This record gives sequence, structure tokens and C-alpha cells, in this order.
Amino acid sequence: MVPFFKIEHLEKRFGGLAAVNNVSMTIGEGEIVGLIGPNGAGKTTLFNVITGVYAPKRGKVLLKGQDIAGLKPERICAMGIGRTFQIVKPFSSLTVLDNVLVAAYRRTASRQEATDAAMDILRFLALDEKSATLAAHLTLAQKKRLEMARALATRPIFLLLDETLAGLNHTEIDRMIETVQQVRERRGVTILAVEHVMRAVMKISDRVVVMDEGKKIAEGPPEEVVRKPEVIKAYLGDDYGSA
Amino acid sequence: MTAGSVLPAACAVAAAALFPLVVRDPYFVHAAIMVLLFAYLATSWNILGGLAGQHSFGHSAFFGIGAYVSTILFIYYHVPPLVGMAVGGVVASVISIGIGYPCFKLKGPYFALATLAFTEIFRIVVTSTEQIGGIDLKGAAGILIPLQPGKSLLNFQFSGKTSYYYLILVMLLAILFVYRWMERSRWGLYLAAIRDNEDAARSIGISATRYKMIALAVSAFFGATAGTFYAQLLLYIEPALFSSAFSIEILLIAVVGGAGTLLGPFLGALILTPISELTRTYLGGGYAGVQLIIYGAVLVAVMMFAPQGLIVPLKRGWRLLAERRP
Amino acid sequence: MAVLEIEGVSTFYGEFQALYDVSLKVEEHALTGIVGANGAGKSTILRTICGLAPARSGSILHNGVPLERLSTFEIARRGIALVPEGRRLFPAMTVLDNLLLGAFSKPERESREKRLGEVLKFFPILKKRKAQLAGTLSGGEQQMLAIGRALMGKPDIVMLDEPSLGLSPKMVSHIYRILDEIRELGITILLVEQNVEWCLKKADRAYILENGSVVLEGPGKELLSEEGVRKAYLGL
Amino acid sequence: MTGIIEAAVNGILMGGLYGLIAVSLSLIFGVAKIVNFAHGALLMVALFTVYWILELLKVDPYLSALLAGCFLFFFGYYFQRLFIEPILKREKDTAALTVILLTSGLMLIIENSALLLFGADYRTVRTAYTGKVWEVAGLYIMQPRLIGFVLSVVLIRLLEFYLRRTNFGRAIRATSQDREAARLMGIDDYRVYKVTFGIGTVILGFAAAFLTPFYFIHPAVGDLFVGKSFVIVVLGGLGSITGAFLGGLIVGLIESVGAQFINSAMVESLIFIVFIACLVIRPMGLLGKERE
Repeated sequence: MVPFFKIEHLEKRFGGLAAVNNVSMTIGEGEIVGLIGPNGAGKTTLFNVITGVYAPKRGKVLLKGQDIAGLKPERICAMGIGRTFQIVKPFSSLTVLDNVLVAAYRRTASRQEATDAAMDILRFLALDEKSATLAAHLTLAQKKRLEMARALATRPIFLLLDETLAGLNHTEIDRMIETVQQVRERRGVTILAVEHVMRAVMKISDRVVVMDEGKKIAEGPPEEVVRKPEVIKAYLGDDYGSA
Repeated sequence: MTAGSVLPAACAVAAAALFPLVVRDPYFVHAAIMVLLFAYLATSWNILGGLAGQHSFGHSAFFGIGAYVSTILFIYYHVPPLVGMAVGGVVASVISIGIGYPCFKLKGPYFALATLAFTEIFRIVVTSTEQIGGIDLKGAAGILIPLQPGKSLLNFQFSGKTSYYYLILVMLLAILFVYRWMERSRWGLYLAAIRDNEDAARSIGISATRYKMIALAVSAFFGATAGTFYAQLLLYIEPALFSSAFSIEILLIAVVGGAGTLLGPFLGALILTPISELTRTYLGGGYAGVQLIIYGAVLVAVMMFAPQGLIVPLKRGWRLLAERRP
Repeated sequence: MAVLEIEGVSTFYGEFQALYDVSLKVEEHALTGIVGANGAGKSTILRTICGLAPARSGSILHNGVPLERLSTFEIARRGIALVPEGRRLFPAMTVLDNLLLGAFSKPERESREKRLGEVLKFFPILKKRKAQLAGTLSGGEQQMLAIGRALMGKPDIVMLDEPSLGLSPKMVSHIYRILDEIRELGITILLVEQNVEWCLKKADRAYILENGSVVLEGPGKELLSEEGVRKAYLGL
Repeated sequence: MTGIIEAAVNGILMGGLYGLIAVSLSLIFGVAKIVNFAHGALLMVALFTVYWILELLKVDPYLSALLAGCFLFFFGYYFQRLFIEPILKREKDTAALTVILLTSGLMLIIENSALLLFGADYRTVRTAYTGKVWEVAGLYIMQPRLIGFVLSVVLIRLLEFYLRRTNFGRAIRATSQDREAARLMGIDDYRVYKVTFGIGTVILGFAAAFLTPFYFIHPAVGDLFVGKSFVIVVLGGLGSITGAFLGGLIVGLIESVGAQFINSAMVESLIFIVFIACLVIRPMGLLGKERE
């Protein structure tokens, strides 16, 4: 059977440095996979290769068996991959509704249908009351939800979340965790999430992939992965586990 | 349009329509025509510069193309200027695609410099071309447009300035309508998304290049029609229409008024065009540069104190005034 | 006496609050450590001290003098040296030029030649690479140059932001040795380090940061055994 | 054939002056990331400064540059301080376009003020060198051009020495490479910008002095150089001194040799075409290295 999403021997270099070095992984339909690793491990670069911001030097990115490596970002979105950005990138001069509407238009040309779809998503993310506010005037937590709303409005089958929780406080984090779980349950979206808040990673991920210095160093269920010596080493230093 | 803005808008249009009936001095009518023409031209720039956020420094290229294409068609093929206007618009749109292709690969100041270089190339080529395929371009000397016997809209020949005034007023209302329509349409949203954050726009499936091209082609089309109008108004065209200085003037009008707003370019024309028109006449000869000094001073002041354009503080003032009234 | 005293500092990037009411003290001749997960705000503390990310509230005292209103260059001239994350060398300038820039401030300029000799003795490899462009150095050499550049200014305090990041294990231990030596010279150090183990072992006093707040503080060795450390990192 | 060689030599000599003018633009662009549309107007100010010193004090043009330089340094310094600095401080990263428009406005003010003050006459100066020609190996070389070229090379060497070997020169280079890191070294970046702008205008003063013996002076004379300067800066790679100088030589060469084959206006458009191609294909310039 063709796997839902698969990366084979992906490599991306900047100058001499391999930011993503021979990374392979498979993600099944409906899974939530957490992607963790120290700063500079190559997680965001991996996202950027998957979503077409960069073309890989070598390797394949297969969505339902079709190689999408090297396609332009707008093509990849049309194939069903949505993403959020680590540093939020709202369309600041547009209202919250228009931010989502512009994405919903990618699926229908009808203003009515697009507006309905957008409002639906805004309700889902509890942003409906803010629909007429300019995106520039939202709080960070709201902007993070708006990022997610906008990505969802393109009706992705596969969603890449880049540090959706960074900069949120405890209550906001709990709320966002719930939202991510609902995105899968209600909308059937497969999710790959870069996340630093470990509490959240443990809670939402079916599986965790760990990267360090561009390479994949571990993979497995969250409780197991964080006990692996190589992971502890990457995070805490040389011989923490054995100390 | 919201209910609150219908009344002021209607009043403004009515006032504009009455203007030549009240003010009969042809000199003032001419100045008013220039204001409307520059408002029209700056609004056409605003379709690319404001809606899509691509601050082109080469808009005069399209103005010049419109002026030259319709004039050549008129003189050599007897095509009525009204038809020539449409043809010039289409030609400018097609050429704009060729310009957009390399320029849209560049950002910010580099985009500005590249578009500036393009319009300079046009100016230089037209200046140094006397003849092409049996058509006299007359190089730097420019072309005088002969009068036709029949007065008609099709031929752009009227008995007085007033008709030109109403024509450009209608054209301005039309382009403002187009601008508003584009802004509110699906395309307008795409363009706004690209303007605000191109990476994010592409991540939700919007092809940035394609929509910027569309905005450019529309912007070029209207810019060229302004060129035809100008040619028929003054009955004389010259390579300076392509100049980078003229491009910058167009951009300035839009930016001083407020790029990316419906009425910003109009406001800009209302302020800046009379400065150049009036001082040119009254100061004349020895003080030829004064209007440009005032022009420059306005520009410097706006950039230093209201870089979003004068419409922003104006709107804020209006709102305060409205709130103070019970 | 505390060289640096930070009291109730909150820092924002736009509307994103990166630090919540952070207080810490850096004692003279001591090594003070800051550890915490990615995005916890460690680098922000250093950037706030330097005025690169000014604090919105709270106070920062350097030998009793408030720093909050000073520009970065004025703070640097007071003898606060930062070895920034990613090293931030001047890549198209020579190793020598980079070092000399470390002693840009007027008072330091007079004893510059002497310090240059000391620093080059400290980092023999830099002496060999003196005329090379900084951008052509290896990662480890670049880190040494960044540290050497900071030492050129005869600093009151050296702040290091993840000096071991992106280096090979061998180079990491080399850098650690250098830090030990610097410490023996009696220079005050404020260290942000991803290697928690090492940092806590060495630190006279350490602070653990989570989501922009200090959650634990104490002598490094005591914290080493705390469950809170592992929790802050791995959520267990 | 001799005609072409002669054209090439004179083109390169003129190119040296183009290069010098572009070096000034490149320095300001490279350090403060300012696209200065008033560069031509500043050159005009420099030309008039040299002109009036010559007329009033009867100083040799090459010496008058030193006098002019003192005035021009402060002109440039306060140009940056009064107009550009407030915008940079306010807008941080997005100032590029505002600065372009601001400097366009300043250009209008400066050029038209000169027009009011000095009129639209084309002024020329007769110096000991004007119109003199040297004959070298059967080629006629205009004396003031050769002197200007040689002095330009010397001046650029001096500038490079200043940037490489002095404290403030190092600070200027450091600021252009990494502004934040420079601040961490105790460098006052805004002061570096102002001084750099001042140095840039001083260089224009020298360029003006080298031009004066064989060129004309007019309030709009800067327009003839400003477009070319931008082309040269892009050709040479932004912020590169040597690149800008070599770019100047290339443009001078294309201009004079091209004029032997096609009309000179068309050569100018050829230069712009090369410019656009370079921007799109090799934005790092002909000599620059590819960045990440």
C-alpha cells in the first residue's frame, strides 16, 4: 500500500552546511507526529523543503505516492498540504475574516460559499467574534489561531504546524492542544508539528521524530523517545543520563 | 460603499460636475483637467502600487506607450483616438507582461531601480528614433497631432475645454469604481495577501507572480489610456512622457496622498498638481524651478511626518470631528 | 558584590512577551548559568542586558549604574561583552580586524597591543589565522575568535550565548576548557548553555528558565539533582 | 582601429571618474543600506562648490578639492543627520522606499534651488589643463582626463587604506557587515552612518574637482551621472569599493567604444539593459560572491 506521506533521503544544504541531512520518515493517514530537536536541528528547514520554499538537493517528498519535491509553494498547497509559520505571518491590513476568506477562495470561487466556510473555521477556532477586527490588532495567541484557521481554510489533508505554542501562556497552550486534537478528530487532518513545549508534544503526538544537526536521531512513541540516551544527550548534554 | 459615505461622495461628484459651469476661466478649467488626469493616472498606478504593494518607478512607460500608439494609429491609419485608446491600452498590457517577468523577481529598492531602468530605456529609444518602418517618430522633437475637421467623442475633438473636463471626470469615476471593485473582489484579496506577506500568500496557494502580473497589466492598461487622453488634450507628444522623472511624479502623487487607499491618489493630485500648474504660470520664466522646490518640500515633509500619505491624518481628523458632533 | 543585578525585568518582541518578571544576580568572579528549553527566553535575557531587546519594565544595574536607558553601544563601552548566539563575527574582515574591533572603545585602545598579545597567546590558533578572513574559519575557530574578540575589550563581565552550539564533540570540550581557563583568570561570566549537565556542574549559581520565567534557582550542583531540570526540558 | 583604441582609452579614463562617483554611492549604500536618489544633486553641489572656489579664490582645481571637501563633509553629515536618520530610527527595517522618495524630494529641492541661485547657464572653467592633450604612442589622450583618472585611483587606494587600517574605518566596515554585532563592540552605528555619508560627499568633491577642467557645470548636471552610478554599483556588487570602480571602467568603456558603432543614446539604453540583466541574473554583481 502507498503510504500517506513519505520522505526519502531528503537533503538540503546551505553553502557547505547540511541543514537537512539524509532524512527519511513515513507518516500514516490520521497520525499526529511531533517533530522535536534542539535549536538549529533543521526542523524548520525540513518544513520549508516539504512546503516548497526550498528545493531539496536530493531526495523525495511523496504525498500519497506522488513526488512533490521542488514544486512551488502554491502548487504544494493545492496538493493538500497546509502550514503555519513559526513567526506568525498574518495579512495585517485585512480583517480576520478576510484572512481566512482569501484562503477559502482557493477551494471555491463563490463568495457565499467561501464566506460560510471561513466563518465555520473561525467558529471552530473561537475567532468568530473577532471576524471584523484587523489581523494586526490581534494578540499573539489569537494570531497563532488565525494562522491555523487560514491553513485549514485551504482544506488540507496534511497540516504542518511550526511552533504553534511558542510564546503562549499555560491556559492558551491547553486550549491550543485541544484545538489540534480536534483538527484531527473532526476534520480528519494528518498533522506534523514542530514543537518545543514538551508537555504538549507528549500529550498530542502518536509518534515523535527527533532531529539533531540535520539528521533524524530517534523516532517512536513519545514516552519511549524521551528516555532514549541519544535524545537526552541531544537535549541535556553528554552524560546526563548516566550521571 | 457604506451608507455614511454615499452623501459626501454624491456631493463631491455634484460639485465636480458643476465646477466648469461656475468657473468659466479656461485656464482654471485646464488646471482642473490636469488635476483629474493626474488623479486618474495615479489611481492607475495605485492598482499595482497600492493593491499589490509593488511600488513601480516605471509607470510613465505605459503612459507614453498609450500616447504614442494612439497617435500613430490616428495619423497613419486614421484610427479614431477613442479606438486607439483601447488599442494603446492593450499594447501597454502586453508589454507590461514582458517588463513584469524580470522585475517581479526583484524586491524593494531593486524592483524600483529595475522599473526605473525600463522606462529610461523606452525614453532613450524613442528619443533617438526618427523613423521606424515608414512611421515618423521624430525623435526628440516629438509629434504634433493634426486637428480633424469633425468634432466628436470618437475623434476626441471638442469645441472647448469643458468637454475634456467631463470626459476625464467620467474616466476618473470609472477607474475609482474599478479600483474599488478590484479591492473588494477575490483578486483584490489575493493582491492584499501578497502585499502583506508573500510567503504566507503562497503557502495558502496563491500564485504571487500570476496575480502581480494581472495587477500590472490592468494598471498598464489604464496608464496607457491616460496617455491617449493627454495626447489629444495637448495635441503634442514627446519622449519626455516616458521619462523616469515623470514616473516618479506619478508615484509621488499616489504616495503623498496615500498609496493603497481609494482616494489617496486623488488627494495627492489635488495637492500636488495645482502646485505645478499654478506656479508654472504665475512665476514663469526665471522662477521655473520654484514649483519643483515646493513640490520637493511637500514630499520631504510628507515622508518625514506622514509616510503613510496625507489621507491618514486627514481621515483621523475627520473621525475626531465626527465624534465631537453629537 | 553583584556585578550585574536584574530586578523584575519583562521584555516583549512586539506584543509577544518573552520574559516575565525575571530577576537574577551575577556575582563578581563567579560563573552564573542560565539553562532552559528552546524558546524559554535565555538569549532574550542576554539581549535585554545589552539593550538589543530593551526591557519594558524592571531594572538592570551594572555596578550600581542603571543600564535600561542606555544604547547597546554605550552598554558595550561600560565593559559588558556579549559573545552572541551564532557568533556574529564580521565575516569579510580578517581575524586581526575582528579582534581589534573588540577593543574599539577609547579607554581600551591604549592597552590594545598588550591585550592582543595576551589573547593570541590564549588562542594560538588565532595567531596562525591572523590574516585570514573570519568567514573562512571553522566553526570552532570562529567560536574562539568570538570569545577572543570579547576579551579584547577588557570586559567587566563576559556573557556567552550557547558557545557550544553546532560544534563537534571534540571542539565542544575544547571550548569548555577555554571557559575554565577564562574563569581562572577571575573574569565574571554569565553563561547560557544548552549542555545542562556541564553548565550546572560549573555554575556557582544557576537559573532555570521556563516560558520566560525563572522557575528554579540555586547553586548549580544542587540543581543538577533536581527533578525540575529534567521536567523543564523533557516534560517528564 | 586607432580610433577605437583611442575611444577605449578615453572611455576607460572617463570610466575612472564614473567609478569614483559610484564608489561614493556604493559606500553609502553598502554601509547604511540607503538608496540615495539625491546622489546626482550632491555631485552638482560638489561641482558648484569647486567652481566657486576656483572663481573666487583662483585655486588650482585639484587643490580646491581639499577646501571643498571640508564643506562637503559637513553637508553630507547633516544631510544624513537631519533627513535620513529620523526615518531610519522610526522605520527600522522598512525604510528603503521611504528613503528613496525622501531623497527624490531633496533632489528636487537642491537642483531647483541651484537653478534659482545660479541660473540655467552651462558654465565651464579654463584651467591650465583644459583642452591639453598628450600624445602617447600615436594616441591622443586628454590631459585632464588622465590626471583625473590617476588621482581617482590614488583616492580610492587611500579610501581603502582608511577603511582597512584605521579604527573608524574598521568600524565602518563592521557596521556594514553586521550592524548589531558592531553595536556590541561599542560602535555608535548612527554616527558611523553620518560619517560615512560625509566621506561619500567628500569623494564627490574630489570627483567634481577632477571633472571641472574638462566638463561643464549646470544645476541638472547630476542627472547625467546618477543613473549610471546606480548601474555601476549594481554591476560591481553592492557595497564593494573595488567592484564599483571596475564597474565604472566597464561602463566608460561600453559608452565610448559603443558610440563608435551605434548612436550614443542607444549605447545608454544598452547600459540599462545590461543593468536589468545583471539585477536579475547576478544580483550579487559581476565580482561579488554568491550568498546563501
